[in-house]
Amino acid sequence: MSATNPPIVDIRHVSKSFGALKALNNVSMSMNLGEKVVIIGPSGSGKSTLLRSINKLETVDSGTIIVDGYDINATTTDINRLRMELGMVFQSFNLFPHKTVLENLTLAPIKLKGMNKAEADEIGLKLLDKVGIKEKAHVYPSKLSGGQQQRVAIARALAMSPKIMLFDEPTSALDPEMIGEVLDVMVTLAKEGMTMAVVTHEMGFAREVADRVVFMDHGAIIEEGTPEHFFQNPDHDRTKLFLSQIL
Amino acid sequence: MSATNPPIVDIRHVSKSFGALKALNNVSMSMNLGEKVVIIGPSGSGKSTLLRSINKLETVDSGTIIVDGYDINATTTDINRLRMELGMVFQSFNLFPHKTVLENLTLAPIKLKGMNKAEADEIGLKLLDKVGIKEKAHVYPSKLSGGQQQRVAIARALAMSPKIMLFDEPTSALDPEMIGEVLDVMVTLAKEGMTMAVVTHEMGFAREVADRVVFMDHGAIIEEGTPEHFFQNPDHDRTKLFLSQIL
Amino acid sequence: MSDTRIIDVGEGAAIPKRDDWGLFNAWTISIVGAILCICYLVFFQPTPYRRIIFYLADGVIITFQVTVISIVCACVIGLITGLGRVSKNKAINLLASTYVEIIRGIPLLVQLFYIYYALGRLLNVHDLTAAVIAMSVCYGAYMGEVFRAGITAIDKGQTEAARSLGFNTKQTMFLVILPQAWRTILPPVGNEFIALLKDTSLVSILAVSDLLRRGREFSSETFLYFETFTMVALIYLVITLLLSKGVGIMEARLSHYVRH
Amino acid sequence: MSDTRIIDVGEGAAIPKRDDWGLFNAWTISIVGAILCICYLVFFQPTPYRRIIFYLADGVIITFQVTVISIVCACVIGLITGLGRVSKNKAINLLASTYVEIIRGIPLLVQLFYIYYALGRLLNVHDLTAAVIAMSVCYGAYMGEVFRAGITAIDKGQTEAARSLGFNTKQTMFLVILPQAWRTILPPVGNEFIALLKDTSLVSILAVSDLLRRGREFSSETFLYFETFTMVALIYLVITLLLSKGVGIMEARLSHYVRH
Amino acid sequence: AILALGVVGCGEKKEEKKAEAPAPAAAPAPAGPKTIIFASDATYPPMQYMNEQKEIVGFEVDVIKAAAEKGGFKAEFKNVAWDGIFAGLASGKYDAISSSVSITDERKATMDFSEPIIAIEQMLVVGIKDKATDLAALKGKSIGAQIGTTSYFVVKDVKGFKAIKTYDEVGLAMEDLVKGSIQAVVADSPVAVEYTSKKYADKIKIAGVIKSDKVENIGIAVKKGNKEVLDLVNKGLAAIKADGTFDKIKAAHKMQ
Ligand SMILES: Nc1ncnc2c1ncn2[C@@H]1O[C@H](COP(=O)(O)OP(=O)(O)OP(=O)(O)O)[C@@H](O)[C@H]1O
Ligand SMILES: Nc1ncnc2c1ncn2[C@@H]1O[C@H](COP(=O)(O)OP(=O)(O)OP(=O)(O)O)[C@@H](O)[C@H]1O
Ligand SMILES: [Mg+2]
Ligand SMILES: [Mg+2]
Repeated sequence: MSATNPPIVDIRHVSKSFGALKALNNVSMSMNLGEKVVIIGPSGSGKSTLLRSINKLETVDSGTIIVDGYDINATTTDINRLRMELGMVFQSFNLFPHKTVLENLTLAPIKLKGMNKAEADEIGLKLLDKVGIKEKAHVYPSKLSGGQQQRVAIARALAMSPKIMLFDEPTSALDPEMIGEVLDVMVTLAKEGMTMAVVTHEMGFAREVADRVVFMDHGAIIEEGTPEHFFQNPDHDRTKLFLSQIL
Repeated sequence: MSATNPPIVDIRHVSKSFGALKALNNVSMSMNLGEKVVIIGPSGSGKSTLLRSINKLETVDSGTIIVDGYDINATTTDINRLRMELGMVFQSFNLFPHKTVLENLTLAPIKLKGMNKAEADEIGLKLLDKVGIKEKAHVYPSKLSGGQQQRVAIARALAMSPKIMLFDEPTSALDPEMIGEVLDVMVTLAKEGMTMAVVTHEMGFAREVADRVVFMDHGAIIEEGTPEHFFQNPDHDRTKLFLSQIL
Repeated sequence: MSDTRIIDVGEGAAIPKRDDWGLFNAWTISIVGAILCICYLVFFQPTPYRRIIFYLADGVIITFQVTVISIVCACVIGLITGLGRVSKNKAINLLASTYVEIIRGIPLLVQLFYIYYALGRLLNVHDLTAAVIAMSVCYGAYMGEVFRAGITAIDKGQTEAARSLGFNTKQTMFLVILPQAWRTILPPVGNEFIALLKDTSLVSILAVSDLLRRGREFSSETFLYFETFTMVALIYLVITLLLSKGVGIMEARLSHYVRH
Repeated sequence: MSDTRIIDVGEGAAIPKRDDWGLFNAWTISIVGAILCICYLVFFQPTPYRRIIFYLADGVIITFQVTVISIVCACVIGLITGLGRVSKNKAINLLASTYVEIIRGIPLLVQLFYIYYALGRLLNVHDLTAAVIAMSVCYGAYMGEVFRAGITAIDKGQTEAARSLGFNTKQTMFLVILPQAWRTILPPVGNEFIALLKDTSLVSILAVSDLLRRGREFSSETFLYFETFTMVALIYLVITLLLSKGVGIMEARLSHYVRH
Repeated sequence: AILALGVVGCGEKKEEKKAEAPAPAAAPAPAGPKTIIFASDATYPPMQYMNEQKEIVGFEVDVIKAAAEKGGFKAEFKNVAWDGIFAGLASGKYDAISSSVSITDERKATMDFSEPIIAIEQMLVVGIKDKATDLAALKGKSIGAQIGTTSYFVVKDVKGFKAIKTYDEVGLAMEDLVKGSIQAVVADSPVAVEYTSKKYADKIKIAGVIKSDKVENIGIAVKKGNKEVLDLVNKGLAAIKADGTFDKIKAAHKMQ
């Protein structure tokens, strides 16, 4: 951790229960600007909940989450303002089906940043070009393959120029032949220096991109470290077991 | 074919279409009393349709089907009478869920043969004993496993003392561990001399029990013969291909 | 995490499911509120409310009578119609379908007038009878669809199994299908009962002395429109809320063991 | 081969799907029959039927007026109620739910009387206005449930995606959810329209000169009850059959591209 | 009755504001004569009913129209269901009721009445073959009357009927009598005469008059305290009675 700058995301002693179930159990973690963190762990271990807590899609029960200097749970914090800094990509794409691909990208900048349509379109097209589907700008999402939809979803998040991108298993709803195209986009993004928190089961991606890998189980962070440490020599038995199953 | 007795089931030049699809295409086949015929073939080849035509669950478009001396399509034939001679067992069991196991067995004898309840119960219990689930006589079908349900279904058909039993893939909705118990019952039945027409993918059963194996494809009978002929030395390429896939 | 539900496109004025938090609480508030209101008015403002409630009392009985008799007749008609609607005999099927289509196309009030005043001359039916006939004929059509839905909800395999055993169509229906269908049919019948109870207010037009008619008589004589209709509305509200709770409970019970 | 369908347990008087053979043919028979009937009567028995149809003509217009205005108001109320019903604010949610629960519990005719006679004194509304208010308030509750169903039918992921981009609740609703929901909402709204049109016959009680009132006037003047009510019923039948066909077509169209 | 008073009083506070509300379109108020809107339950032949041109016509309508000419006001008629006609007056939906309203003490408590227009009686109408001549002979039978009318008040406290049925319109009661659903109808004399002499002459007849020690007059009802309208109406009525117009109208409608 670089000592000078404060972390851009700082999660401290966060807990969250669904009924009797402790989805997050006293979790602390922080991310610095430009850092890429990959979160792994078995199903139900709380990865999604942790990620969703960062942009307050889940409200935590206790602990604090500070993003870009703001406590997201403070009443003085405008969460909608803050969410613009946090791009989120979902497993199920969640494109707006009633809007064309380009409109999906420009809706938020126009309505939230007051950008004019021409400018938004230009930025939108540039982003579509970047994710490699500029030619689909004017079709509706339902006409796209899963991989294309997910790339649009990434572009949509990027259109708000967020400081951090959160990915929740972006490739696990995709057919195997499409996973590559989405991972490529993510790798490019990482290379450009974007701060990223990624929940994924793609260990290749973790190896290539991650600055740090976080392993969760039963709502707690069991172990974290560099990919090298992680894949070659993890400390904990549970981590070893998990990796042996997944690799 | 034994020359003296007329066949108990005689299917002559039967065709049946569903819309544009020819499910049966000029099929002829006959069965003698006591004979056990196993019908095999790929999915959609018309096996079920053929079997269901025999007790008129499907009405054929052309050709005649004579069962026990009666043309099932003749207006003079009381099909309900005739169906009592034809026990049918379905892939999906189709037990009556609002009746107990024993009531499932006794309903038809009481209502259709005017049997009194005591007698019907006695016969019912005997049959349940035979299929090995006498102790479940008074529970409802939903409490039984698939294999138990199918055995009840066989007993229910037997309760009408049919001359012929028709089985449409009786084991293919069952978990592997239950297939054996149903096949055992069917083998016993065969050994007792019941006339049986069985659609199945269980080649072991076909080998052990069948007097004759019929192979269907695209609504037509491609080849028929003894199990030995069939499994060791089939004439047709299509038959060989099918067997190579299934065995 | 997706929560997509199919939205049923019915005939209208249908809908709410009572399983959600909002409606449950709203139900409690409404029923408690309505009952408290009635008690307060009757006990603390006996003039005129006690007079009103005494005047209305026999109207409630008539309302119930018409409802109960009509629903029974409607069930019979509905069963026949439902059987007709699933019949393979095209003539019968068409007859039943046309009945349903025509009845659904004409407002109940018009049917009431028609049966009472237009056909009444030929048939010479009396008021309560006409009311019951009209309600039964109308609800018979809706009930027919309930029965049809209940019957077609039973797996086709059941019919095939029964037919294979040698049962004829009628035996199959009455021994195998209907005994299973009633569990699915009962809750919607309960809802039709409530809808019918509310619609019996229309028979007040035929000078049948039901709850609403009694209210109109009282108010047109005393000019206490506000007080009387408040009481009438409250009484209807309490009755239908209680009934709909009953249906809700029944529905929950039956859904537990739709198949034993 | 199984054909199991879930049977929807709605409020009653709902149900039929128009996709089955029987109803389609029944529709054709009914509409052709009704139109032929009207034509035959008007052209070959001009006395009294031509007189009747001329007398009824402006009633049809009033009926349509009340229906159209009421449905528009009901949609507005319904949208607000629907939003209230999905609101996380418990007070608002409870308010909307209680409104729905109470309105559903009171017969429309009683509501009409109440608004006209009882509240009429405070509000001093005119008859047509009272009719429209009563219809709107009543149907607003049902419409609220249609809107609620339409809104909750939209995948939760849509809301999450919108919120993640920084949209607030209101923007999410109006920019993302409602623009998608209208396709699911439109057909049931069409059905409510038909139901409302039929229910406008109740306003005849308030001496609003709708189709039924005109029929009652004519028949009480001429004693041609049978002829007049036959004509009234036929006109209602033709209108609702045509409308329900329209809704059916709309439903089929929209279901083709519920998602573009 | 005390509460009913309250009802009217309650409505009264809004009177000033609402006075011009009823006919905002036809408001040539400054110069021309005042327009008075009369509510009328036009289901009451021959007093007031709807003709095939959808106009409200009848004896009382003619009387009011003539009185308007003489009294210096404009009369407009509005068809209102009888059931709520008094409620509408109280809430100011119209200025007056011209609907064969009998002047009774109870009604006087909640509204004001013009001078009597004509006296009527309550008549008992029965099937053509029925031998009954008074209410007593109808014990155990069903009897009908229009809801909220004096005809209904006459029978409502008499014990011994199988049922007393209240109808929205007197015509529906007659219809039920003809059909046989009920055995007798009580109605105002002009209406009873109309139905038994014209429309259903061969099916129903007048059995007799229901004796009363009080004379029953019909008049125009206005909201309590609405002197302006009342004076105009009274002035007109007095004028047509004085110059013989009233008698001509009576004769034209064959009124006794
Ligand atoms: N909205 C909710 N209501 C109730 N329980 C929930 C909810 N969301 C998550 N949970 C539960 O919380 C626990 C953690 O869920 P979470 O989705 O964070 O797991 P995960 O690590 O993302 O698993 P997966 O790999 O399956 O996505 C799980 O047991 C889950 O069932
Ligand atoms: N009721 C029906 N309506 C339309 N098509 C049907 C119907 N029943 C069967 N078919 C079609 O007829 C063809 C033959 O069907 P059938 O069920 O006899 O095949 P099968 O050999 O039993 O196949 P499987 O092994 O899948 O049971 C299939 O293509 C099937 O889709
Ligand atoms: Mg997850
Ligand atoms: Mg098959």
